[in-house]
This record gives sequence, C-alpha cells and structure tokens, in this order.
Amino acid sequence: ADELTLQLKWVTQAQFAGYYVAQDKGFYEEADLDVTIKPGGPDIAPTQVIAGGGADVVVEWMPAALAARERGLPLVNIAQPFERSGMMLTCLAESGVTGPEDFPGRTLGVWFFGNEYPFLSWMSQLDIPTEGGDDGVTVLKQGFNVDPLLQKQADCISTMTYNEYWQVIDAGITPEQLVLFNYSDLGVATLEDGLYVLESTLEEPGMTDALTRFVAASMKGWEYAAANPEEAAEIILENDATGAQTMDHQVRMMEEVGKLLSDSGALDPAAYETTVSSLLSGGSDPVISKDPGAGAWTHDITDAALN
Amino acid sequence: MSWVAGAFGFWGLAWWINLRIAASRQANTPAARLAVPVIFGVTLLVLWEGLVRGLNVPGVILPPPSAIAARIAVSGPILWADFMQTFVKGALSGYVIGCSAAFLTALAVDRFDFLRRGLLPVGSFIAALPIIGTAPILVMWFGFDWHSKAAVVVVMVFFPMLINTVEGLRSADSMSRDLMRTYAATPGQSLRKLRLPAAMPFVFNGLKIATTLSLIGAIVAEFFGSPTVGMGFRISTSVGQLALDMVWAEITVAAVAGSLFYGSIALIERAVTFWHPSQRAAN
Amino acid sequence: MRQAVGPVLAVVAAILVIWYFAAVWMNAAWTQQQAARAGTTVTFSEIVTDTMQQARPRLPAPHQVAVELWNTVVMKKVTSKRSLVYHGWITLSATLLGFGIGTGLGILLAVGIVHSRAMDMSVMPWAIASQTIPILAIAPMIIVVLNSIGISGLLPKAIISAYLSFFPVVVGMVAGLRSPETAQFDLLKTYNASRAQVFWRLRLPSSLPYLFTSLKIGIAASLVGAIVGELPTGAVAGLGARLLAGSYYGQTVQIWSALIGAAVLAGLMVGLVGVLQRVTLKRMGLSR
Amino acid sequence: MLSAEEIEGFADDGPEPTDTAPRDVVIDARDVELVFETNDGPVHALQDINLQISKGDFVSFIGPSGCGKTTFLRAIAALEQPTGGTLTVNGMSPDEARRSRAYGYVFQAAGLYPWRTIAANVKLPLEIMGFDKAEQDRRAQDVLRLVDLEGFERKYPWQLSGGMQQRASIARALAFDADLLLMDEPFGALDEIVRDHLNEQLLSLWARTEKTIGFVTHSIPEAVYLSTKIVVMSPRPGRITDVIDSPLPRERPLDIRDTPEFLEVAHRVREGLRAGHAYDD
Amino acid sequence: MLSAEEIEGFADDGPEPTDTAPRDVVIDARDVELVFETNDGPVHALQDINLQISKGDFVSFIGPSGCGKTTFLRAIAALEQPTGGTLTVNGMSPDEARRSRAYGYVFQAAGLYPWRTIAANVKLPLEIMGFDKAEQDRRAQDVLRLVDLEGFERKYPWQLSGGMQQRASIARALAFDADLLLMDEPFGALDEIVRDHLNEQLLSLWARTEKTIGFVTHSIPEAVYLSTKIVVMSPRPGRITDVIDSPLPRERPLDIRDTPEFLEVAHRVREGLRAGHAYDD
Ligand SMILES: Nc1ncnc2c1ncn2[C@@H]1O[C@H](COP(=O)(O)OP(=O)(O)OP(=O)(O)O)[C@@H](O)[C@H]1O
Ligand SMILES: Nc1ncnc2c1ncn2[C@@H]1O[C@H](COP(=O)(O)OP(=O)(O)OP(=O)(O)O)[C@@H](O)[C@H]1O
Ligand SMILES: Cc1ncc(C[n+]2csc(CCO)c2C)c(N)n1
Ligand SMILES: [Mg+2]
Ligand SMILES: [Mg+2]
Repeated sequence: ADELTLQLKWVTQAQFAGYYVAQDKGFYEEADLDVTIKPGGPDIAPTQVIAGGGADVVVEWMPAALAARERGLPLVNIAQPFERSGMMLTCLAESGVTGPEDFPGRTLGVWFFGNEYPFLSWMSQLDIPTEGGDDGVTVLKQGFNVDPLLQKQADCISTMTYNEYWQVIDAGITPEQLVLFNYSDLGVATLEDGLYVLESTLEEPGMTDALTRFVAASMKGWEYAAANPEEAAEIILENDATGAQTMDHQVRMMEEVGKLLSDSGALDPAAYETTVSSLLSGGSDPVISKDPGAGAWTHDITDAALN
Repeated sequence: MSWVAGAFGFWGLAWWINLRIAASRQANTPAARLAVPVIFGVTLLVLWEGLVRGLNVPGVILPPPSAIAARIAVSGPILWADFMQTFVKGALSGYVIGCSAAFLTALAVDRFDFLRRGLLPVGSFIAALPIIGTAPILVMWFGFDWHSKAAVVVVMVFFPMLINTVEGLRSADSMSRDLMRTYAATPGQSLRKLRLPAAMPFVFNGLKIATTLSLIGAIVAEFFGSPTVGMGFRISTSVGQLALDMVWAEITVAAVAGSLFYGSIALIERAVTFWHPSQRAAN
Repeated sequence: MRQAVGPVLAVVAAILVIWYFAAVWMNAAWTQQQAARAGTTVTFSEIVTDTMQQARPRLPAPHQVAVELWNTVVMKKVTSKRSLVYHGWITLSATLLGFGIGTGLGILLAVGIVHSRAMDMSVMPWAIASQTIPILAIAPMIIVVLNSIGISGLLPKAIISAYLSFFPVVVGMVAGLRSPETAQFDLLKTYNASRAQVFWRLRLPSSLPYLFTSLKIGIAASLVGAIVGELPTGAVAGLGARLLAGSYYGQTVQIWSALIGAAVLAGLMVGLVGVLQRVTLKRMGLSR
Repeated sequence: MLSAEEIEGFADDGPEPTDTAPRDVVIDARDVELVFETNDGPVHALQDINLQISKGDFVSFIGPSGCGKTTFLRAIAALEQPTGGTLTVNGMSPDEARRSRAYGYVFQAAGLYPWRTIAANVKLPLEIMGFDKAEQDRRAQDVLRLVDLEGFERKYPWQLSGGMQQRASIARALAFDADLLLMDEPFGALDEIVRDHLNEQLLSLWARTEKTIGFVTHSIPEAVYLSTKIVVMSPRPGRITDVIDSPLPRERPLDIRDTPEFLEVAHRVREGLRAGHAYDD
Repeated sequence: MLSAEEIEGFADDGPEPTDTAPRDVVIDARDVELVFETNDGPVHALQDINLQISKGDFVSFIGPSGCGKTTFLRAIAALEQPTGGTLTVNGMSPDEARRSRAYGYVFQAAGLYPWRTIAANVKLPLEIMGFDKAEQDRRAQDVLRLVDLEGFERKYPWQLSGGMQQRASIARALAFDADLLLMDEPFGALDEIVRDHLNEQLLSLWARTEKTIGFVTHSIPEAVYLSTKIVVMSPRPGRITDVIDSPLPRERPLDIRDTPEFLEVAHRVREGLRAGHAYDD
C-alpha cells in the first residue's frame, strides 16, 4: 500500500469528517492506501509541517497556502472539497450593529494566523481603517473561542457556521439576538479547507496515482459523512484523543459542514480567481503581491479521480 | 558543502580565540567580557548561516541570519511598537508586580510558621499553572490588552521568586541568628539586618530566572488573544503567513531585550551581594 | 508532614471561601445580561444560585470543578480518554523525561560554566538568550525538525519540557557551585586536589541547598513545558490537550479541572523533591 | 589548697547549695543539666551544675576543651534550653532576661556579617537598640579605638586578619552597655601584648561600670588576673569540679601576677584542670 | 641579646642576605612584598620579607595581630601571590610545590566541612591523595587518638566544641605525611594542659620525622619551647623585625621552660614584640 500522511488544519472534529470516515470505513484501504491523519491545532501551521517533510498532503486555507507559495514553498491545490466558506462575522444585536455602516468605532474580533485576509479585504472594500480611532475599527486578535462576544469584550467576533456560531447559541444567546455577516454572501470569501501538496510531490513517480486514489477515497468519505452525520460524529469521537468532543456538537457540525461541501472536490476556477483578487487587494498590506500563476492549482488529480 | 565546511572551520577558529582570551590576563577586562560572548554568538550565527545555505534548508523552515537581519533593518517601527507593547507594558509590569507579590508573600510565610506550612505547599500549586490554561482565563478576565499579559507574567514568576526568597530567608547560619537573639532583636530587625542581606543571593537567583520567564510569559500570552500589536501577536501571525524572517526578527528582539534585562539584574546583584563568596572571587 | 495538614487545610479553606465570593461576583454580570435579554429582572438570591451553576462561567464555583474532577478522575476508567488520570499520566511521563534531560543538562552546563572561564563568558549569555525565545513560537519548528529526522512521540514534548527546566537549574547550580568559602577552597588547594575532587568533595555538597531549590522550580517548569509541548504535537492527549479543548469549546469548568490536575501534579512533585531534600540533608548531617 | 569556706557554690554530687541565695544574685543555676541528642546517641554537655553569680562578679570558666563552657554560657544567654534543673538570670528565666536585653555576648568565633563593614558591624547592636546616629558613631569609634582597630572602620570582615576579626567582635559586644557580659574565649587569637592590654581595659571597664562578666578562657593567668571567681569544669559529662573565690583585691595592676597569692590561685586552678584531664604524662 | 652570628636571614632595610643559600633551603624568601587592593586603598600586608628556612627547621612566627603572619604562610602555600620579590619552596615556585603536595596546612579557623563527620573530615586529604580504605581508617584513628578525639569520629563538626573542632583540623593536617607543615595558630583555642600535651606530641613527631614546620602562635613560651628559629614580625606594613635562632637543644623536656636560656630567648621575643606595638602603657 502507498503511505500518505495528511496534516489537518485544526483539531479532530467533524470539519474533517470526510478523512476520518474514509479511514474508518476502509475507503483508503480499498484504494490501496495507508493514510496517517495528524490532527492540527492552534500552534500548527500545516504549511510549515509540509515544508519540513512532516506530511504529504495538508488541509489548508487558500490565503495561507498562496502566501506560503509566494514565500517560496510551492504548494499546489489538488482538490477543494469545501466549495463555500463557512466564516462569518457575528455581532450581538444589542451592541447596535446592524450593518457595515455601524462598524466605525467598534471592536471586532478576528482570527489571525493566516485567517485574517477575508476580513481585511472586506474592510478595505468598505474603506474602513483597521487601526482603531473614531472612523476605524479596533481589531482584536481573537483566541480560540467565543468568550470575547459573551463577555462583551468585542462587539463582533469571527465564527464558523459549523462551530463557533453554535457555541454562541449554546451559551444561551438566541439567533434573533445576533447579527451575522457571512463572507460568502459579501463576496469576499476565500476558499477554505483545500488539499495541498508540494510541486515536487506531484513530480514523484507514482505519486499522482496515489493522490488520485486518495482524493477519490476522501470524497467518498465526505459523501458518506454528509449522508450519515450521526455515524460520522461517532467516528470523530472515536478518533478524538482528547476525549473532549461531544456527540451533539459534532452531529450538528457535520450537518453544517455538509452544506459547504462540493460534489466533485474539483476547484472552481472562478472561486479561485475571486480569492486571488480579494487577496491581492487586501488593504494596506496585501497577502500576495502578484498573481500566484497557473501552477498554484491543478485539476489533474480531481479529473482523474472523477473517472 | 563548502558553506558547511567553512562554518565548522570558523567554529574551530573562534573557539580557539575564546579559549585564548579567557585564559589571558585581560580575561577580566570589560572588553574581554564583551568579546567572548560576542565571538561565541557570531560563531553560532556563522554556523547557522553556513548550515542553512549549505544544506539548502528552505527559508520557510529556518531563514538564514542574513535574511533575518535584512528584515530587522526594514521593520524598525513595527518591532519597536511590538517591543513597547509586550516588553515594557506587559512583561515589565508583570515582573514588578509578580516579584514584589512573591517577595511579600515570602516575608509573610517566613514570619508566620503557620503560613509556611500552609501557604508554601499551595504556592507550589501555582507554579504549575501552565500558561496555556491560565492565559485564556486571564485574557477573559483582564481583557485583550497588556493587563492580561502582565497577569500571566505575575502567575509565572510568582513561584520561582517565592521559593527562592523563602529558602534565602532561612539561609542565615545559626551563629548569626544567635547573635540577633542575644540582642533580643525584634523579628523585623532580624529580618532587615540579618535575614534579608543573607537571603540576597537566593533572591537574585529568583529575580534572574524571573526575567526570562516574564518575557516568555508576555509573548506567549499574546497567542491567546491580543490587540494587533505585540511581539507574540506578530510571531503567531507571521507563522500563519510563513513569514519566518519576521518571526525570527521578533525572536531576536526578545533575545536581546531578555539578555539586557537579565544582565541589568545581574549587575545589581553584583553590587548588592558583593560580599558573597560567589561574587568576591571570580572562581 | 503531619503538622502541615492543619495549616494546609486552613489555607485551602480560606481559598475556597474567597473563591466562592469571587465566583458570585464575577459571574453575576452574565446572569444579569441574560435576564436583561429575556426582559426580566433577577433578585439577589437568584443571582447567587445562578452564578453557582452557569455552563460557561467566568469563574466556575469550586463545587462545579469538584464535580467535574470527580467525574473525570474517579468515575472514569483510567484507560479512558475522558479520564483526567489518563491525560495526567501522559503529561507526567513527558514531564519526568523532560525533567531528567533538563536537570541533567542544566547541571552539566553549570559544571562547565563553573570550571571553564571560556564557557562561563560565552555560554551563559546565550543560555539566557535561549530562554527569552518564546517557546510556543519555536516549538512547532522543533517538532517539525525532529519529525523530519524521524523522532516523534514522547521525546519532542520532553525536549520542550527540558528546554524550560534547564535554565533555573543552571542559574541555581552556578550560584551553588560557587558558594563555598574561599577558605574551603584553600584547604583543598593545599592538598592539590584535582578539579574533579574539588567538585565532588566541596562544590557539590555546598551546592545542595541551591540544587534542591532549583529542582523544585525545575520540576514545575518541566510540567509547564510538557503541557506547552503538547500543543504543537497536535494536542492529541495530555493535560495540555484538555486545557486547549476546554478553552476551544469555552468549557471553563473543564479548563479549571485540568488546571487543578496540573497543579496537584506539580504540588506532589515539588513535595517529593522537598522530601528528597530533607532526607538527603539529614543524611549529610546538614539539617539542624 | 584554699580553705573550705572560700568555696562557694561548689558542687560535685555532694551537698545541696544553700537555698537562700546571697545578695543580688544575677545568675542562679540549680542542678542544671543539658543533654544534646545526636545521631550518635545523647551527649551530656552539662550535669548537676549549681552556681550562683552575684552582681559585679567577674567569673571565669576554665576547663578542658569540650567540658561545656560554651554550652553553659549559651544556656545563660537562652541560646540553649537546659534539659533539667532551673536557671534564672536576674530572677527571670534566661529567655525573659534575653528579651530585656540583659547581656552582651562575644562568641567563640567572630561571626561578623560579611555584608557590613567593620564599623557597621559594631553599630549593629546599636541600631537594633535604637541609639541615634551620632551616638552610634561616637560609640563605634570609642570601642574600635579600645580594641586598636582605628583605621579599619571601612574594611570588610574578610579583609581582616583572624585576630582583628576577633577584636571587632569584642568591640561589637562592648558597644552597648549591657550589665551582663558573656565572653567566650574573646582573646584566644590575640598575642600576649594585645591581650594584656585588653585585659587591663576590660578590668577597668568592669571596675568602672560594675558589670557582671562571665568569661571563658584557656589561660590560667588570665583567669586568675581577671576574676573574682574562677569556675573549673571537667568534661564527659560536663560538670563543675571547683569554684575558687579569688583573694586578690579588685584593684589589679599587671604585676600582681608575680605575687604569691596570684601564683597560689593559679596553682590551684592548674591542679583542678589537670584532674579533669585524661593523660598525666 | 644574642650574638650577631646567631641572627640569620635577618633583614630590616639593612644588609642584603647572603646569596649562597645554606644547606637544604626549603623556603627562600627574598624581598617578598604583598599588597592587597581593597575598596579602601591598598594594604601592605608584607614588605621586604627576607628569610631562609632549612630542612628540619621548626620556625615560629610571632607578632601582633594583623602583622602578616597568616599572609606569609598563605604565600608559602601558594594561596596568595606575592606582588614583589621572589619566593621559592624546595627550589620551586610555591605553586609547583603545592602541586607536588609538599605541605600540610592547619588554618587559623578550623574550616571543617559541615556535611562530613569528624572521621570523614580527617580522611578528606587521604581520599584525595588516593590512600586505600584500610590505610585511611588506620591513619584517621591514629591522628584522632593523638588529638584526643577518640569517640567523636561519627559526630558532625557543629556538634563539637570550638577546641575540639580545632583539634580535628590539626588531625586532618597530620593525617598525611607532608614534609612541610604550615600551622596557623593551631593551639589557640586549647587549654594549657591539652596544649602542653600537643606541644610535646608535635615536637616528638618533628624529631622523629625531620619535617620542616612553619608555626604561627601568639604564645611566647610556646614559640620558644617548640622552635629552632623564631621570626618576630611587626605590622603596618608587615615586616620581619627579628629572627632568633634558638640555643636550646633539639631534645626538650617540658621543664626546659624554667631554664635561663629559655627565659632569655623568651625575653628577647617579648622585647621584639613590644617594639612592634603602638601602646606602651
Ligand atoms: N549542637 C550540639 N549538638 C551535639 N553536641 C554538642 C552540641 N554543641 C556542643 N556539643 C557537645 O557538648 C560538649 C560541650 O561542648 P562545649 O562547646 O560547651 O565545650 P567547651 O567547653 O566550650 O569547649 P571548647 O573549650 O573546646 O570550646 C562537647 O562534647 C560537644 O561535643
Ligand atoms: N583578603 C584580604 N584583603 C585585604 N586585606 C587583607 C586580606 N587578608 C588580609 N588582609 C590584611 O593584611 C594584613 C595582614 O593580615 P594577616 O591575616 O596576615 O595577619 P595575621 O598576622 O595573621 O594576624 P592575626 O594574628 O590576627 O591572625 C591585615 O592588615 C589585614 O587587614
Ligand atoms: C490560532 C488560530 N485561530 C483561529 C484559527 C481559525 N480556524 C481555522 S479552522 C478553525 C476551526 C473552526 O471551527 C478555526 C477556528 C486557526 N486555524 N488558528
Ligand atoms: Mg567553647
Ligand atoms: Mg592570622
């Protein structure tokens, strides 16, 4: 069997159910693959791991991947199982925020670590400075959870549709008490959770074949997971070594993640272009300074996998 | 390969020079005291540069010192702002508060045996509150700005300082203590005149260890929430962008600031504990 | 030992009382906000009751933590992923290995520094500088590098743990190894004792009070290091993983119980070093 | 041998001391016993110690090394706790007396604080007892002159010779006017001339101030020259074997040491000492 | 006063010493000078020291406290570095001599290691010099008996009286057979009887083994009784004011101390000492 190591972007949760399900259901084995899944975490940059040879494939968000590419790490998108972005800016209604026009003077929580670009490019579109002041917004580097909103340290925070949003709800805030800004709807979304490999990996003999089988099996896993959220959640719980995840939360996450998935796993070139232009325009300090070029993604793998 | 060989060659040469300086008559002059660590450091840098280039280590894993230097050269204002936020506001205030709190606690613990037996074991609990657990809580309590970073630093430096001070206050020898008894010195007097001076070598151990802890604490705490300025903020954000040259530029600032901080405490130590054998003879 | 029980209990009791008051004080805001959102008002006694049982309190009440501890320590099999004992053990093993490496290295460095002027002048500043490098920033790189040369599992965590613990040992031991009086050195000088003999017969025994103080700090630092090291290794298990998962899902109670778990672990280990200290000093006739 | 009535407070395991203490007893020891517990079994440092010291007495303790002189002085100063018998100082327990700052103590080893200069070491008790700055300076200067250490005020202890350190520690004990001076071999590390000089100074101080002095020495002439009462001790267990009241007048020029009375007392002390020793070769 | 030819190596600021050293010179000091730098200006601890000590000599150093006796002994033992002049030991530099383990040194303060029992303290040099276990035990037992500390082998230093500690430190220096013994006031804290006993023991050891001994003392009789050569020093700056070769025979019973020769030497030493002192009252 071909050995492959997959580095996730975050901890074991339903966000990555497809891979765990493919593993658990034997889809990888059937494809003659021996896949090792490495959970990520707040202190793990998948790009760095792949650069150090710690993984063959990584799950990464496109801004980070393209930034790495520009810095000399030739990452290539081989598949894009998530066709929609799940990121939102979530505000407490009682803070008085109703639309972007209310932002000046507010404090907003944003995820950094390579995840700040959609927000920054949105702000530059809106022409709102992010350095504080009366006509600008004060940006906080948000930690991992939704406390800043609950503790009223921020008027708005970043959430994912499938995770943090529900934590806010679980904490006792009703959906009516929230105002949501979905980046997808705003047209500034960037692609999340794609599969990336190094150019050199693609050139290795036999690797294209192995990756093709891997993507095909993974997409089969995603399909299965989306169809069977309960079972997928159970598989996640089994694989979570921290013992901290709960069934309810994972089932719900799986259901929400299902809404973001693409059928084929093939990258939509239009979405790619949106992402790139959004990144190139990203405020005063653009993430990437030039077009990443054609090598930044390939349909070879997904095309082969579809057959 | 020639890079690697050159680097190791340089290493050998520098080591030889350092041995010569350290053994020479001028070993105690300020110039030598400065030259030796500088030569050693330059050696490390040359070795680093040589290995990174020679072994073709990708810049996104470890950038060569030259790239880091270039980054520092163009990022002065950012580095300065980060330094002020993290070191001056976060680390320094936390250091002062934490060390004073531990010092006062140690005095109380030393004065009341009840506290020594009760508080000291509990104090050692605080030692192990890992920053990963305390930082999110303290950010929640004290907000995103430097106050929560100072609080993290307080928690981190408390125990080393406490345990050293307590140990130091007990270190006076029995004859010196007997002397105080014959004067019927009050506990306060015997503290001021005997136990505090005798404790100073230990106290400075605590203070020195706390310098580096405070810096680590303030930086790492920013990983758990911060404004968009600060050394920890910059490091974590830059890692996400694989801007490793910026990461190392911040680390360089941290190392220089930390060493100067430590050095200044060590200088004060020399002045205060001049009488201690470890300071008297340069053995 | 025994006469310590009373004072410890008293201090713990005092802490509990303060803790309860603080819990009411810090959690009341949330209760009131929720009431305001619901358009109701709450009485004081309702506030007190509510602050004792919030799901995401700013500060969980002690009994909430106690219940969580009971559930995760006693009620779960120690082999279960949901058992705190299981996670505690994972962290402990990395701690002990890291402490071993860290103190070993620390003592070796101190010995080198005390014996070689060149080392003293060159290594010490860089040992200091090394400690100012934020560990969480380079930990991922350490892990990546170690990974690429095929080292994974316990050792990377232990190395990070060692990195945090070696420094207090170096600082303490350098001071300790230099603490003998000039006259005590002179005696051995008249015997033309070798450096090794001076070390074993004079420097080391005189450094013991410093050594044990350093060890106490070092072992606590090792624990913190082992927990920190769990993050960049994927935080899959161990107290660090629990802390992180707790904070990621905003489960304050779980954070606190993991914190208490870590604190108890540290307390036990520091206590153990303390016992070792007393036994050693007694056997050496140094405790009066 | 002196006549029996000159022996006061003498006790072997013989007669009990008179219960009615003589005038102004400063130190009153009755059946004092002190046992140290060691890893190696108990050490009987003091046994059956009965002794009364009156106000104004100059009492020397002499005896082989290890016989308990230091231990007894420490017990008087409440630095050790007797394990048996009763010991009072000025009618109080030693600890109460200590707390009323009844004595100055010169330790067998100098025990200067290394972080203080010589002058600051001498001023230490003065600071503690709340003398004002000017008075501290004056007294420090006086006592340092007395022990011939002028010019060394600003040196640190480790910059002084052994004998100079000892003198500094004497100066420290003399700096405040304690009524009771306890001195443990204060002149051990001094040469004959300085010693004679300090002996004279001490005698004149004593005569002037009516202090009570407890003084440990190994020098028989010194003991006889200085004391109104000489206590001879012997070791294992430490006990008093002879108490000699000196027939010498209080006024004592140095050449009193050549008088027959002096030599007689010295002889008796030497005999007592010798009896306490193991070897007679 | 003794005749001129009995004064050897004497130097004030007068004549240079003869360049041809006498037979078997062990210690040869020429114009030795030692200055300590302190916070408070330089201290001239030794100045113009010229002295030759031959093999088998027993040399006593006597002088007021602070005159540089300890410093000179330390210089011989390579524990201090003279700042001027030349000093050789067995024809080598003091440091080479130290490295060849030429001497045993008894320090002014006992300096026992508190974490070692008395026996272990005595064995310390033996361990370092690689004696085997059985030999260590035998020697430790012998020397502890010599200084009358049998039964205290397993005690720790702080469980011993001051004098006992001092004897333990003497035992430690005697345990290994150094050819050159340097002793800094070894008997300062001992009573007359023990002191006499140890003086005799030391003399017989010396006579038996032909050791060369440098000995600091404050006791004039002790210096005269023990020495073949007495060096009188005076302070500020520390220098040699007199060197007296003893006319006494090598065989010396204790009662030699009553002979006129003895008293005459003692008188001369006392005069020399007095001259070095400030006060003449
Ligand atoms: N802390 C202690 N623990 C155990 N034994 C002790 C302690 N202090 C003193 N001793 C023992 O008590 C006895 C008396 O000691 P002490 O110091 O009183 O003698 P001393 O008469 O002062 O002798 P010296 O003239 O040598 O100073 C000795 O045998 C000594 O070993
Ligand atoms: N480490 C030092 N630093 C500065 N001055 C010193 C030091 N050691 C000794 N001295 C000075 O050197 C002089 C000689 O000291 P030394 O110890 O040799 O005297 P000594 O003859 O042994 O006296 P004693 O009989 O009191 O022991 C003294 O004035 C002393 O203050
Ligand atoms: C330090 C850090 N903060 C935020 C993210 C953002 N992020 C990426 S995936 C994911 C999971 C969503 O439930 C989240 C929160 C990150 N990667 N690292
Ligand atoms: Mg004594
Ligand atoms: Mg001396």
